[in-house]
Amino acid sequence: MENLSPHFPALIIIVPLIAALLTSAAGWLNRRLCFHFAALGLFTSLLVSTGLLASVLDKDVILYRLGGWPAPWGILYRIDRLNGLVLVVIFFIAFLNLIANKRTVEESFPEQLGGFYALYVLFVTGLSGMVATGDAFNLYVLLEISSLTGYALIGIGHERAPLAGLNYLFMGTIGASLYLLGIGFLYLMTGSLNMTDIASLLPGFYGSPVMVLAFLLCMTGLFIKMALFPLHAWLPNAYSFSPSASIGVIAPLTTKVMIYVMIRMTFDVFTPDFSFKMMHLGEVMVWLAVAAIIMGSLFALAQTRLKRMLTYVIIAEVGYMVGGFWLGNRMAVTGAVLHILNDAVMTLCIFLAAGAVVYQICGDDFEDLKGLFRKMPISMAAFTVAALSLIGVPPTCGFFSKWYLISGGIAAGHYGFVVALLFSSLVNAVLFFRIIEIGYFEPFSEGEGGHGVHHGPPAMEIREAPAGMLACLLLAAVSLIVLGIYTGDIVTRIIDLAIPPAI
Amino acid sequence: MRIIGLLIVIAFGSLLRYGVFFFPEWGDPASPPSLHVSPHYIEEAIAETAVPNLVTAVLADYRGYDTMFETTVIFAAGLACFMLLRVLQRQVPECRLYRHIPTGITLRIEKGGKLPTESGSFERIDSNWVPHDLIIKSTSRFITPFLQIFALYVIAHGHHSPGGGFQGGVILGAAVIMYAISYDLRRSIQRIGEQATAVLGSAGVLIYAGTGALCMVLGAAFLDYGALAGLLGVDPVMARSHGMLIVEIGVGIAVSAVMVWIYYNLSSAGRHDEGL
Amino acid sequence: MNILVGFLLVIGLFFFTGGAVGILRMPDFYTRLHPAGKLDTMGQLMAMGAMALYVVGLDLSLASVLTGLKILLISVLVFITSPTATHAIVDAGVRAGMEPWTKSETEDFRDLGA
Amino acid sequence: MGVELFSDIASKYNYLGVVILMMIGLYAMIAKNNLVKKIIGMNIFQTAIILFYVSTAAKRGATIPIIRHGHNGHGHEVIHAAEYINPLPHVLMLTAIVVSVATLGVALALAVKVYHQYGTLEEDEIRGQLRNK
Repeated sequence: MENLSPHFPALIIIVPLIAALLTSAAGWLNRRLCFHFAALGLFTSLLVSTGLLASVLDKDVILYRLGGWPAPWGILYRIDRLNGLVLVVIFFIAFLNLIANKRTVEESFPEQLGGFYALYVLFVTGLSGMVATGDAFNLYVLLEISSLTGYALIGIGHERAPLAGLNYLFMGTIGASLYLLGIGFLYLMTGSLNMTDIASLLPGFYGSPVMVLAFLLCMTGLFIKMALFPLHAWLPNAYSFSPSASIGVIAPLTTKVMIYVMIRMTFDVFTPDFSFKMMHLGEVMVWLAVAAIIMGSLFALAQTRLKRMLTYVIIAEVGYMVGGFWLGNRMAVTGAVLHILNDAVMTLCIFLAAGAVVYQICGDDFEDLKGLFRKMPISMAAFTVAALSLIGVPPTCGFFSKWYLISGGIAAGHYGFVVALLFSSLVNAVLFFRIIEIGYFEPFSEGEGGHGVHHGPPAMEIREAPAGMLACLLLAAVSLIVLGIYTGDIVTRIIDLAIPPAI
Repeated sequence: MRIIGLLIVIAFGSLLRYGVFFFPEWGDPASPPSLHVSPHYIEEAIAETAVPNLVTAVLADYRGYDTMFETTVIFAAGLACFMLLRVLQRQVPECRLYRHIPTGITLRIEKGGKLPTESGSFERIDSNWVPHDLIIKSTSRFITPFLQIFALYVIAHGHHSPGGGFQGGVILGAAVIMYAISYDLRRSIQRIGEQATAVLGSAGVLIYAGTGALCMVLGAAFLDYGALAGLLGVDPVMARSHGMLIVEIGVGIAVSAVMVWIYYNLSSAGRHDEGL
Repeated sequence: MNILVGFLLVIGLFFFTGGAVGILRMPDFYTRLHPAGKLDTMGQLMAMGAMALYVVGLDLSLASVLTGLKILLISVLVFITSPTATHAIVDAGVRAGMEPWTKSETEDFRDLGA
Repeated sequence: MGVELFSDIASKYNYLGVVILMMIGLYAMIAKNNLVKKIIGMNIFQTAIILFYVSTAAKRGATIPIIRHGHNGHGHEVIHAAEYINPLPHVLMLTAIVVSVATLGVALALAVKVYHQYGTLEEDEIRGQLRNK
């Protein structure tokens, strides 16, 4: 362990990569090993990333030269406090969701276990690599790994999943290509691909329209990938038709990692000076975010199916983070970063709960949820905790990030954003109390086939989700409250130090 | 949709056109990409890695980490096609078709009928008219050995001439795909099974990642082939060259196997019964 | 020598252009394969010949003659594979049940249009 | 202005080609109805970006980046950066080509699945079928 610790930044990516390869091979040779390889790989990475976060708290920034080459020539990994934190969250969520969905995966893909787990772990590898890398082009390659595996994980679902997956692929490819083109513009002007190196060369090009274009292209690409409001059209279908096991990792992580990448690009590549002061984009972006929040909430109100409603909640949440970030004052940026963390765990918890419900009753229409509190008390309790957190009720972590965002909005004098946030909290309250009310007060619909389309198990057989799923769900719910309690520590010890002093 | 599309495209195009005004001239030796990072590669690569093909040197060494994930992307695509398309539930077809090779007559055997054994005189076919195409078969029989030799040459000679693992791997995969096209898919799968392609695909990437991890175990950074000097018995610069050869071989294996795997799944929509 | 090389390149490009136009203008699948198969083969022969001549013309030595021969070998390969590939595609088209185009059909079509 | 524009076009026509290719690809992706045509548009778009990168590598008076006479490890003569074109964009684009091939594979796999599900690849027909359900 001692002599490996300098290699931690590489290990967090290499371990899951090798685990994915072994998983895939095991799918052909000994199928029982697949899950163990995948779980072991993700768990090791979770431990390593925790160790990395601990050491980065002392050392500020850890640099790792891949291939032993110095910065502008080779590829550099750059771990600071911020992405150390994001890495821990990624592996925590991926590991938890993997354990929770062991049984659903085994039932849906009995013959293709190796393939599914390998795609899953590769997806996580791509995301974590994007977060850790310090090279703009390497980020593109890893982005494509996580996107390709993501398209596949979504496309294997039922009903309209292949079509939704194909549309996601079109949008995702446009997004990734625009990002690549933006990097190409940067390369053409600076001749470098290393993020820090570009940032140090950039002041010479502050006036150049090519830089502005590069910035716009990169950002548009990332906005497509993170489903910011006018570019969100691919998300609801893609997310609501995919299998629970894949959505449990895709929904919490994809959009948040993209937002982190946006933060990384603006801070480390384009420098805060350029992105905030010279681009005059802040106002536009915040208004876009406001639109995202309001439209996401309104669309969510119109849905009658649980998973589909949640996808629109995600769109609104993306608006929170983008808006908070582009407000550009310290408070709001802190809120945005904190919300990446919180929202990832909240989304995990709520999708795990939804997954448990769907697994047990084979449907997610609001009609099907009647009387569920009596049948599945623990899952629904966890669901309620996640819902409270999404609404922003104090002991849970959702409250704190929202509080930072709102005070940031007030400090910036941007009341539109504040109003949008409050409106969205209100809508979330309506949404979730409606579900809780259906689940708690309405009697269970006993008529078998009363909902003819779903051939779920008869009413009496519905009971609590399997133990593994339940344990993970509870862990996620508890971590929501724990995150809420330790918010102060996270902000003062990590986030405050991670945001550049220019803001 | 058309008009909206046209508007978006025109806006996008004119934005880019505007940006082009401020680009450095094409082919300008004084433009930033030619001055900032690349001179180091051009001037030092041969001293540092002993590989005269600079593209290979940068690909497999300076930016070898990118290339590892590039191979992983291909592997992920193979996995994705497999997961999306493969139909593993075997259904027994309504009827089976056989061809009596000496006469060329097609036999149709309904469910329950006695099936002939596949041998020199009977072969199973999928649709009721699979041509016995002399032209394609003889051409592919003529070309395949050249293709395979050429593929190995391209993989192995990537240090000194254009080429490398990806190109060679694709050519090698194409040889197998050509075999599948000129005969049929089932015969190709008998020679190189699905399991073999899948396992070889992951093994190829594993060779790459394993080489990197070995360097790490030996105390250097990940993918720092210089650390292999002791194992290979050469000086660190030469070790880099040899390390690149090892990973190129891994890339070649992975790419060729995955190309064949993707072809198997795509051409038969995952049922693995019908060739072209 | 350079004039010859340029002349061959231009002729090659002419064939390529003809091929591209033919693919766009021909009425159906089978007739489209005709320019695609033939003109591209001819065009690449011209282009490869030009390149081989150029290499040999740079300096007349054994190495450059070998390089020129290698380039011509590509032409040989294409001459073997391109007709086969076209044949295979036509074969696939016939098997997929595509009807060949006949002239009367379009006349009917024109009548309808007018 | 006219002369400036002309000299701009004359010295950067490669980038203009890239822009035109990108517009074609993007238009096909947005406006075409057939899913396979969209996939082709996607490929054109990606190819345009590859062309863009590769043309950043060009250098007047330079040759391909393979060092001559360098077989025994250390070059005999001093190597000047101006003699060889920039290898880096070629490396990057090798990666991008591989990525675009992989994306194409996955896109085709999804299209095959969609075709099996709906019996058509025309988007409006698929949408019609979905609405009728």
